Amino acid sequence: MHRHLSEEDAAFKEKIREFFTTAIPEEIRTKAKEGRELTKEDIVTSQRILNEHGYAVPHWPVEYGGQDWTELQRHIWRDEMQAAGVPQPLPFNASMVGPVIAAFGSKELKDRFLPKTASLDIWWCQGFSEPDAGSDLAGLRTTAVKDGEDWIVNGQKTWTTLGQYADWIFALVRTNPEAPKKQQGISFLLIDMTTPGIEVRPIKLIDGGREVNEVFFDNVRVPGDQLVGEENAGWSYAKFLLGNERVGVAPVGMIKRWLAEAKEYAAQVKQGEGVVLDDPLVAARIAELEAEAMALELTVLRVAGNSKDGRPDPASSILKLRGSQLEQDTLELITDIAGPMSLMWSEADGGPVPVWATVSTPRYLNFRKASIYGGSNEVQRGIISGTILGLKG
Amino acid sequence: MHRHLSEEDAAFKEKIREFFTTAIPEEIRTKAKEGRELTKEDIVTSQRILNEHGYAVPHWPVEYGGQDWTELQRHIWRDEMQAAGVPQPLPFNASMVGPVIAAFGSKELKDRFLPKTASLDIWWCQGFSEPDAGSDLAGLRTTAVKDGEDWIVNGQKTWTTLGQYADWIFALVRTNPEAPKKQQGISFLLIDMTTPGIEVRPIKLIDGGREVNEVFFDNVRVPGDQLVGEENAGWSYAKFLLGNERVGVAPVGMIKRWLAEAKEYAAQVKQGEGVVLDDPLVAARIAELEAEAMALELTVLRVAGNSKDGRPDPASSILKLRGSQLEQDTLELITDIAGPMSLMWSEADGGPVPVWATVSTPRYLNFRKASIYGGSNEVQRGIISGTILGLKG
Amino acid sequence: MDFTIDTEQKALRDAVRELAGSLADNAPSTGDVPVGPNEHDEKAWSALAEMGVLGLTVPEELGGMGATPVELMLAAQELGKARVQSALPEAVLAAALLAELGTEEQKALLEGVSAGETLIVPALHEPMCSFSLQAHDVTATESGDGWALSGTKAPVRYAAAADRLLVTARAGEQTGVFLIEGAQAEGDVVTFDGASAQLVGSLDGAADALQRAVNVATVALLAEALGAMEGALAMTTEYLKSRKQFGVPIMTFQTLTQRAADMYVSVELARSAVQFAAMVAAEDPGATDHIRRARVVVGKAGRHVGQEAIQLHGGIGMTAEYAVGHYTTRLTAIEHTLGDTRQTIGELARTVRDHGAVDVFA
Amino acid sequence: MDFTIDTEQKALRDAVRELAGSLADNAPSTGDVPVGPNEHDEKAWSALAEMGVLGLTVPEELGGMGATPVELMLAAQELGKARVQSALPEAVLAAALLAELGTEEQKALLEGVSAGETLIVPALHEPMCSFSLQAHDVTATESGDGWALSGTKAPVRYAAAADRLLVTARAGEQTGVFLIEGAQAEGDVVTFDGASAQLVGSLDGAADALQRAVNVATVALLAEALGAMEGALAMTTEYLKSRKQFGVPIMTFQTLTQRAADMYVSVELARSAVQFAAMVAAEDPGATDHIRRARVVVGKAGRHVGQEAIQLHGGIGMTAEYAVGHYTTRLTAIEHTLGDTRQTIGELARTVRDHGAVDVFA
Repeated sequence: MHRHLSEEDAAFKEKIREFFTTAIPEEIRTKAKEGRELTKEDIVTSQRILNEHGYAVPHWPVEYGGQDWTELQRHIWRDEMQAAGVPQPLPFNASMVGPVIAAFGSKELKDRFLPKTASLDIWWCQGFSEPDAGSDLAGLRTTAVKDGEDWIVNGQKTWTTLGQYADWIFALVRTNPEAPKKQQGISFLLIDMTTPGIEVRPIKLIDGGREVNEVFFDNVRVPGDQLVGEENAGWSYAKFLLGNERVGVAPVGMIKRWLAEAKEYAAQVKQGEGVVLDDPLVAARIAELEAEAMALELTVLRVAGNSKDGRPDPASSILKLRGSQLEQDTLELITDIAGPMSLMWSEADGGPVPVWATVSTPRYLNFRKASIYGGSNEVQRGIISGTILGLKG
Repeated sequence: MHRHLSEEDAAFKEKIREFFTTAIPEEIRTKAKEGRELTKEDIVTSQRILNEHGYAVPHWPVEYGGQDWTELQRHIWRDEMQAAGVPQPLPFNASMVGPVIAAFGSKELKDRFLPKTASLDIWWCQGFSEPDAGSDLAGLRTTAVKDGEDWIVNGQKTWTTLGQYADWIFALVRTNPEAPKKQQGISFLLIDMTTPGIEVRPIKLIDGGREVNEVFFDNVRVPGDQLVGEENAGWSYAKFLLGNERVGVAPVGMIKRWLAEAKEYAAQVKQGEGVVLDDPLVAARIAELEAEAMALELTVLRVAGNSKDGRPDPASSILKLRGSQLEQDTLELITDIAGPMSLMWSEADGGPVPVWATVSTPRYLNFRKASIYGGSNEVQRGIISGTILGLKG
Repeated sequence: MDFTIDTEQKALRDAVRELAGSLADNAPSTGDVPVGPNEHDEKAWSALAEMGVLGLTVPEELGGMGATPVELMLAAQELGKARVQSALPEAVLAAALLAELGTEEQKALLEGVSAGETLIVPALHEPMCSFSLQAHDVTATESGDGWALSGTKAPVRYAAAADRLLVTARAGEQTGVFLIEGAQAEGDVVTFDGASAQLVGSLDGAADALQRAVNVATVALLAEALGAMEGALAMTTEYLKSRKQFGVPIMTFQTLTQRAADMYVSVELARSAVQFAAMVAAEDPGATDHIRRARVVVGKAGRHVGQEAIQLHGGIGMTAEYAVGHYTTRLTAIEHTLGDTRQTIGELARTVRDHGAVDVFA
Repeated sequence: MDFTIDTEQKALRDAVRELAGSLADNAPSTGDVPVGPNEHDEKAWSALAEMGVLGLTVPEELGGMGATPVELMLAAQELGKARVQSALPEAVLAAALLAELGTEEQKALLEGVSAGETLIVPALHEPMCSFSLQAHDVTATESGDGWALSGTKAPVRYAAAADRLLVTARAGEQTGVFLIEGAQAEGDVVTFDGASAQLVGSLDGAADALQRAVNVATVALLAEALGAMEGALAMTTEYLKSRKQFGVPIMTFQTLTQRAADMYVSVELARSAVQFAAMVAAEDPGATDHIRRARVVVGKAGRHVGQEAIQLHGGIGMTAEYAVGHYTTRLTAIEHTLGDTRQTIGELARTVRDHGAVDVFA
């Protein structure tokens, strides 16, 4: 038990920080830091640069662009990336469908999809949730029926993040409605978004942004070789994916950056004879959040090290649960620091009110999703109480 | 809608404050304010004085010692009583069994018990909870079987507060085990604690105090004329009683006194060059609690006014829920103000560490009960979600 | 203390409720629904004027209804519940200032204000400054028989639609209130470069009058927040009853219903605080500490209820086409209008030594 | 960063676990169970000494084990989990001070300390003062070749059982650490009236050394708290599984199980913070800010877990005969020993400007 970084890891940290802060265009990183919406091009540009240097999908198998890093190195990579404001590699590609194809796909599927998934030549979106299957994901109703070698897909997916940019969708579909349990009879399909019969409808969120969509399938024909793994075994791949998601999403580096930014902001906004950061209540709130973020980061380091056989430790639910709470608390704090300026909503530059302040409220509102999407906090508590504590309802 | 006190009410407030701060021995009030344990004699002395002046049971029928007061006047009475550190009239007598006998008892029972209940010539204790019937009170198992005109009682009660002082106990007993619902078949009996077959065993609490007991009944013979109201109708009397309790227990006056005391303490304990009250975090915490206590007091005034037909507004669950939380928060604050002094546990006077500080931790621990006894906060939330919001599980 | 409302007040409340409902029904609720701070809506504003809502707290002799903050509260609560955002709190603040400090000529504007013909809003906030009644970087200098203003105010809600602004500006060590006509606004930003303005009242009297006007406007804000919380709670309980997951209504999940109960507790405590604030302001608009306590209670309740309303809805609560998130948006904005919970707690903290227990009757 | 423990550390942990279990088994658990702060227990103390726990962080050349705060943490956690209260944190603090500042003669005491033969505890707290490393009303004046102490220290935990005290006292503007033998204690109160004492180290070096010693003792306290939280959580989940109400195990009530999950989250975050604090102290006992952050995390977690453990148990959780409330008692005491959450947040708040993001590697 020791906390110092080995010389090797310290050098790794230096190298990677240097890379993130020089190789990725500053304009993109600044936009990300200010909390503005990134364009598709921003995200693609950034991921291509990362991928060219082997930094897009380090947790993948080495033969498909991964790195033989330790858990600690992966943490440093994530942490420095978030600290530098580098957009994360698109999670649907890097953390979701990629690892599933790598773990359960055939050699053909891997060769066909993984390179373009890493380079973001294919932009993936996720087709899991449905209007009546949210927390109860296994209650999904979108069907795929065999027609020769193909599948015919009908139904509706929702909450499909950035579906408007997507080239492909990975979807859970019901292939055996007769299965005795609803978790059985689900398969994992890869579907080209340009296939006839697919329609994408945007859902506007309360912050005004368009980041999620409904996706409708009307007799969509999907070639049989786009099934991942076994027929009717999709639920176990989905669980694998969701578990990875929990580990991947703990946004510690981002929370730390936000807190550092919050201090800069609070040191600029005037209050009385001084600035907001002089207010002991604000400084105390920051100190508390810093301590809590530290505990979260340490838990990431400790729990990630515990993962076994590629299956995430159920304790990773802590990361999702607490990570989303700290994100939300920090954005709430920034909105409070913005004070009356938070009443303006604008991404326009150059006015007397800085962008960080005029996006503070929509950003705060947007991140209310953090405790809902990707397995709500209630679901995470259920995993903890059921799987870890053995409390069965 | 207006907030000023009528001249009459203002005069009432003056009169009653004058009474509490002069007629009740200062020694008793000081002990109560310091959070020390009161003796039986202290409580009896105080209630006798109150009763002699018509101030012990103002919410009872006038013919049995009540007062024809408005809800507002009752609030002023409670508030000034708590502010002055006057021990509340024993709740088992004044708020529990008294109103039940007054509402549902025969003329004989009223004449026999109410005067001595008001004067505390009879000290009552409560026999409701059982080891396996806490939140699920209706699951109680203590039985009463008819034997001629008498009842024979067998079973066990628990959490009987101050049972060691009690002359009589009012108990819920199962008189019809065959009833189709467990809420049916329960009766409300009055039992002399000196009856053969009753044994009282103390339960020590984590603060070291003895305030609750187990009470065992072994073939205890209870005369038939000690049944309140109808046989097998005890559950509705119990609900009436528990509703009254919720209204009665909102300890607003006490919370306000504690907060005022907390400020005095914080202005005395040195920290750095100044005192603890100079710490903006402490002052802010006090300001917040004062605002929350104000909202609670206003809600007491508003909701008490809404009660209909003597049945408490279900909104009175707010008072129990929030009242206990604020009690606990305030005592937590006082323990924090005591700081290292809270590590000593003592009621001994005259040392260099004041009694308020050396009782702060046991008092804080003792009041963890506030959210458990008398219908836990989970039960109160259940009442709110079920009865008020119509959310049926 | 009496929390009951009389027949006339009930009639006002019912009338506003009906109006607010019809205004809400006219707003788009599918497709590209507007989000965030609203634009001034002339039609809705006229309808409110017609009902007398805009002149509620304006004295009768100045063309208003001569009612009290209690009536204002009843109206604002209904608007909040129906999600009708408007410049009402801002207009109330401006009217209170003019009625207290204005010359005869300035007071004469109030008739148009009550009638919805003249929109006057305050310009208090400055960029990179937390909320303050003192102006920071906007200055006023004497110029002829008037004053000249310089500096930037932002955000000034409804600036673009306003006929006149009441601007706080520094004159030496003091802050005065200035009436200005025809200021140029870019969105919510108003920049002055020697713009000519009238001083309203005196420099000496401005601070206290401003605090009183803020207190009355705060009653309107807190009441609107109360209405929003009521709406959010009602939608949430409705959703818990109707929505199914795992084959059963989600109200069978106790963790959700217990949290709905906590929301109810927050709403009811806020209700008491809001009604009290209105009664206090009706008696003495200068009773700042009580109003501040109410702001703290409502601010915390609004955050709790707004956040939980979305969480208990799940994803649907995040969408613009569904109303519940708009309540949360408005609650967040109200919390940052004319002060906020953080600053208010700090101000109350500075006065905790000045009293023993808080006395709601004094 | 490496959170794994080696074979030797595992052996130590297992040995302490076994010892702690047997000590706990010997304590009365029915009838008139003791509550609150414990008395010094000679037998338990000797057993801890025999296992080497008392000398864990004492350098080998001074008769100790020469281990690090990591080993101390492992031991203290087991004691906390088994509800074995002892003077370990106090003894560790005193030993660290003597080892760093003491003369050869003073250091020679440490052999007896490690052997459990000599009990030396710090006397830092003063009546009516919040926690501080500076003495307030206790003074030291030079007297011959020694010093004379005056004033009152309280509470001084284990004062009655101690052979010597290490007392902080004001000498002019500075605070020094003084070693005193045979002080008279009345319970936890020690009053000096010109008592003769030795200065430990110099007045100039006292402040920093004291902070370092407090930091190491804090690791022991926080680890004990972690053990207590683990114990409280384990008892609570066990209770939820076995206890029935309304005819079913109460773990069918989702509102309870979701709260148990939140307790688990608090415990695991606290675990990370405690292990980190131990690693940091092992590297640099002067890394005060990191230790303070750990204190804040553990303090808040302890309050949450301690309070919920009682609440989820209901009435039984309040009773002295049932163990869970004792965990809460001890967690409350730890939170107020050698500083508390409130003061620590205040101290951290004063340093937030000094760094950008917190760096756990630096």
